[in-house]
Amino acid sequence: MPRDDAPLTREQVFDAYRTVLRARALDDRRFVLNRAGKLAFIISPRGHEVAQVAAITALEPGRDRFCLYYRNFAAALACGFTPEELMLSAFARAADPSSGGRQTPGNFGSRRRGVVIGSSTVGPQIPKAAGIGLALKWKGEGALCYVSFGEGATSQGDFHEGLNFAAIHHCPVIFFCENNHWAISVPQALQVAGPGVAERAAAYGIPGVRVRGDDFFGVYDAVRDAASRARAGEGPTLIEAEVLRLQSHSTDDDQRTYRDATELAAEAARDPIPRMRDALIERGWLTTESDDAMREQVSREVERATEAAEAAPDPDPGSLSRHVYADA
Amino acid sequence: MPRDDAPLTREQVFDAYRTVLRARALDDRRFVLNRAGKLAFIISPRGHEVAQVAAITALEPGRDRFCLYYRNFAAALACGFTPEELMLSAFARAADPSSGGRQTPGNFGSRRRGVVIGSSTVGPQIPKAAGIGLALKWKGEGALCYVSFGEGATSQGDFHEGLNFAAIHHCPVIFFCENNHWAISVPQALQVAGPGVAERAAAYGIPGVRVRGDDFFGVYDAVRDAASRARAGEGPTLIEAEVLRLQSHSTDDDQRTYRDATELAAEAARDPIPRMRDALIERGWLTTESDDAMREQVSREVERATEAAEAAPDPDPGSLSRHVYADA
Amino acid sequence: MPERNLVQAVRDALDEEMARDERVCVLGEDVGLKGGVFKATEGLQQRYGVQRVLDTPLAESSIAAVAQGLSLEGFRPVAEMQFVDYSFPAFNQIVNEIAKVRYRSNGDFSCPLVIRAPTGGGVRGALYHSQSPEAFFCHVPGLKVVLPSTPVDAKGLLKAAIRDPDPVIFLEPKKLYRAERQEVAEGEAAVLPLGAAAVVREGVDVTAVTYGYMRTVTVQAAARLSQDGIEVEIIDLRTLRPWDVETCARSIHKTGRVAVIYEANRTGGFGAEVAAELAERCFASLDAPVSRIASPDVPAMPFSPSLEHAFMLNPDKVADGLRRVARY
Amino acid sequence: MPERNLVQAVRDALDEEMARDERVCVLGEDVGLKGGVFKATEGLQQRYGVQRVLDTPLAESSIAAVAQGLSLEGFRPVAEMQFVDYSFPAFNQIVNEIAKVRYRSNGDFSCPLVIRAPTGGGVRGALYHSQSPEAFFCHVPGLKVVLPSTPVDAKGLLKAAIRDPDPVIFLEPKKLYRAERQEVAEGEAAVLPLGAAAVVREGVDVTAVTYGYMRTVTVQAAARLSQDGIEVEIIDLRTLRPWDVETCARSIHKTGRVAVIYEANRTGGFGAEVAAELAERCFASLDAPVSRIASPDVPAMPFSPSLEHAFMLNPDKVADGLRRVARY
Ligand SMILES: Cc1ncc(C[n+]2csc(CCOP(=O)(O)OP(=O)(O)O)c2C)c(N)n1
Ligand SMILES: Cc1ncc(C[n+]2csc(CCOP(=O)(O)OP(=O)(O)O)c2C)c(N)n1
Ligand SMILES: [Mg+2]
Ligand SMILES: [Mg+2]
Repeated sequence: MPRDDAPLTREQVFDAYRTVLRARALDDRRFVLNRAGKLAFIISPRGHEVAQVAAITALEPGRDRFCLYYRNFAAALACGFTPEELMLSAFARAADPSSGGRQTPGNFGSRRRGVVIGSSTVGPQIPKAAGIGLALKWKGEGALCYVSFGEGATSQGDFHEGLNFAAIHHCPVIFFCENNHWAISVPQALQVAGPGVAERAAAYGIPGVRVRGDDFFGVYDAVRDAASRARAGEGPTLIEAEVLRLQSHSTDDDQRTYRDATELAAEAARDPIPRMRDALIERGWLTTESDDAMREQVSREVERATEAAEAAPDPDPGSLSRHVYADA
Repeated sequence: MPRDDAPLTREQVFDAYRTVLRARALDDRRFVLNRAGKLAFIISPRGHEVAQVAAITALEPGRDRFCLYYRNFAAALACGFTPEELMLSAFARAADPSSGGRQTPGNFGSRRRGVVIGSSTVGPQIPKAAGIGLALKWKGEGALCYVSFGEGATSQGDFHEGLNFAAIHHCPVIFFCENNHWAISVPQALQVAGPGVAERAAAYGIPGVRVRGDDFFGVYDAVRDAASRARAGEGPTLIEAEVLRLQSHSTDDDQRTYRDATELAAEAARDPIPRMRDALIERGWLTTESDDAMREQVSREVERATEAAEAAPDPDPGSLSRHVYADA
Repeated sequence: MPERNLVQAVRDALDEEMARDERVCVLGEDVGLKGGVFKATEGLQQRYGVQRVLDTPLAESSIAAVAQGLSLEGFRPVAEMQFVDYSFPAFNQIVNEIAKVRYRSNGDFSCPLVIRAPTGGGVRGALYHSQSPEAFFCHVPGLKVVLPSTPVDAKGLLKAAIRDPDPVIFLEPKKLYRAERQEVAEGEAAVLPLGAAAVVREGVDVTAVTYGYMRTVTVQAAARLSQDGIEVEIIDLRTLRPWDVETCARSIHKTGRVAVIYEANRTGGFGAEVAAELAERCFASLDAPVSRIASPDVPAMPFSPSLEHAFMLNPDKVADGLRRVARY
Repeated sequence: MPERNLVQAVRDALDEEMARDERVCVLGEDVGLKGGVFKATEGLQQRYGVQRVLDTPLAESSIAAVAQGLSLEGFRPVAEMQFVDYSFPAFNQIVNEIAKVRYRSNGDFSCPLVIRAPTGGGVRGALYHSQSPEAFFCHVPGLKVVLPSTPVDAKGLLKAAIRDPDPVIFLEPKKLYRAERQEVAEGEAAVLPLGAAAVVREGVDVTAVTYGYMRTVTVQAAARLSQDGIEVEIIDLRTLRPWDVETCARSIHKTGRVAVIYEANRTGGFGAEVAAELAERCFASLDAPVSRIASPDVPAMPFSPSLEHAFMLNPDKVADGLRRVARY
């Protein structure tokens, strides 16, 4: 785990890169399974993976809290969810650690990992994270709460209420906006008045930072700085990572019906994963051979995860009414 | 009615000053009636009067729309409510033009005057005003929507949603925050993160202006500028008028239990009405004699209004179920 | 007459009303070029332009508020909540503001508008795309609530809702969007009155009062019971507020037995109102207790097919319940 | 034992629980130095400090969200909504988030917290300080709902609610805050179990099931009926979710007649659930239809005394209703 002042090690970057590849390979696999009628519904992180993994790499799973949103498939892996666990959730199996098959995949939760169970509702996690941050501040152990969301979520009143509260009470919270410029079919121009999300931080007197979401080191640095401030009692930070939504919103959506074809083609050519690979090769940390080997390994992992999850049992219908309230 | 480019005339200022005096005299009278057990509940505009009347003076009652809040007693007078009408509402009489005695006084409404009926709920009028503004933009007649609220209301998600919407669609709306630095007992430091309300405008890419609420001409100019922009299709403006709450929040509150006594005394000495009077005397528009005469006249008016309202009939209990839905 | 499924009928109703009355406009998330996540508004933006078919920010409170503002200015907005589960951020605007405008202004203002939302489960939408919260809205004086179950009813009642002088919550069972196709009338001939139930099947042994997707399930259950010699009279309420007590009472007078069948959580569901009212009104005619057949008191239906199935009412469960009433 | 009115009993419960368990904290608008608009938290900030008694911004959604965040981190927050009418901005946080945390995480997370709010009318609070919206919360699986009517019950049940492992909505009838005084036990002896009704008066002719302020009204009505030889058995539900069907059924078994008396709007009120359930369960014992005595379907009670009186149930109206049931 990185300490505030420790530099990013080559191992960490390697791990992160592997996580990014895992996310992509799992996602590819899920699409195949979806087309085969085996998976009902997918929300793809495609285009967001590098930003998500870079952010989590700058934090401390096990120590910090994570309020993730439905597109945080790669972030969930970085928080410690295994490929098999995510596949269990895709198949809605009983052993899905997030919800035992109760929620659509993408609602990640694991108490022991500090990943706070979310819902499919856009926005409510933002002020909730402020409350978690307040609790962490009271506990005084230097932990922080990371909360992520799309730029569409910034339109909700809850975004404002959460930032205002966290800023007033200097809560150790990192507000991480993955701005892919689209909320389903609504473009940023119809969603976010003004210059952008990062600029909204000033309204609350907190730092606002915009980073390129395909720049692993840039995102890492921004989050690490925010984390240092949070742990030092200096309060929250709002980070806007500019990313691309390389897939439609979900498997229920087809973005070609509302987005420009040339724009889509141009974005497809800007996939962040090759960019990360090239950056690592440039640093001499990766070769095309080691890259291929890693991909090979990841692909076997995904195979095993899929098989195990597919074979796992469904939830017992008799469990339907459990956990509405505490067991008596 | 002032046109965008017309300078403020002496008559207008006189009218405005008379309205300010009326508001104060009516308020004094209401407190007497409250102590006598004749009025149940009052929210005083004391300290806000000059700002309120200056703002409305810069607009066009009859043409524009006004979404007022419960402290806008002086603004309501400026919009054309008569002293008798406001007293009818204080006594909850059937002839109360706002609600026929159904709402607590302070929920002003009059279709023909463009004063949009509000509720006692803090905040919801803000995005509603954005919707009204959108409609006015569609109608294209140059009318605008003015919406006012306290700084406490800026904490609501609805504040953010309203500003974001109005800014995206360049709605002709003036967001007018009467910042008295207290929301009942909660001070601004626990309410508004960051430098202040006006600074929040930048988050939406719209102009934000801070004015002294005891400066009649300053408030007037700020609102007139905002109105010009709104009517020219340049979108909304956020104005923060710094005012004092010279009374407790309402007759159900006693601010001495939570505010510093020296601060209260210092504020009492900064009543905006003498300041406005002095400014007018300085311009040679008023003499102490004409001031006294005006006060005399206002006081007789208030007397008549009170008598008429007190003598007016209560709502017919048989009308209880009317206007839940349209008459069949 | 053209054959239409339910979602096409909704679209036709919108299209016809927009063509008929230029005050009618549509707003919501993704209602524009995408045509809504269920395609209920497909093609409308192309036909009526970006003003009358407006993609809003992702902020339900402001969607309701803006609709209200437009309505107060004489437009006839039809706002879409993408799923009724996501109408809760707008709950304050709906319950405190929209529903009470007419009443609190003593009839001076009114607020005719429609809020449409897909409701109910059975499409693997899991906890946050499956709820049936109609009871919340049915408890609110000032609102009307419609919940159709056929293309003909959806079109006829939506047209009536748009023309109604009061705010209407219009809930569309998403499970039925692409179910049955019917010949649906056009223009004025299509309009149906709010507040009238339909006798869907005649029978002498037991009355089943239901609405929405449960109508379909109950029809299937009745077919099975018919083989056992039990003839069920099925009443589809169609409008829940106001609801058609008379038609139900008339049927019970004949059958002496009644079950209320609804998809929502049993406790506090709208079926409780129906059951309570019918038990009181029809006391002297009843040969068996008024029975409720409803979903279990579990937050909403889970994603896993095994749990979804365990949650949902189906023809078997409904037939069992009806048989018990018939044999009491 | 000290004599206490209801609001003092609430304060004592908070005080004792905060002293007993340092995880217990209080948050809301004006709960600090002011001690709440009804003085329910008076003195607590002085005793426990600004952290454990936190004045929040004026934003109910974030109050609920922050409470949830604190709870997820192991604190035991008691959040105040200044009036239950103002809980609607928090409706999404309460219904979609708080109520479903345990279920959606398959039991991995839980969210014990209390949301307190003054409810009901009769204090000239008008439309926005008088509503009785308990039915909304009673329809939500995952929530518990408590609505006490005496100092003893308020204290005992609030202590239990704070210790409960699940989220509890705790509604306090403001009309009773300063009504009756009772001797109230201290410490552990004061705790009362959730979910148990109280037989408030024994009688043989008709059962009256009620709660909140209507208990007081029903007791007065029963005294009048007793003079006519009609003996009413009064049951105060105290907890509405889960509610004590058994105690009610036992009474009806004896009396054969029952009326449900509630202050909320009749249609869709919680009394509908009670009436429907009792009509079904007790069918064979009933000599008269289960009758509901409730407030009219008018948005809420108006400010004017004449209209407030017309709206509210009183001993006369309740006695009339009970007499009708007794004489059926
Ligand atoms: C309160 C609420 N309203 C609407 C939805 C439906 N919905 C799900 S995702 C989404 C778009 C979100 O866009 P954004 O926040 O930009 O995130 P992205 O999906 O682009 O990563 C919408 C409208 C929802 N889940 N919750
Ligand atoms: C949604 C909502 N929550 C709480 C209240 C109770 N309340 C009424 S006024 C008020 C304070 C408002 O302060 P501010 O907005 O600063 O306006 P001011 O009264 O200072 O002019 C509060 C908390 C309310 N009316 N509505
Ligand atoms: Mg997006
Ligand atoms: Mg204020």
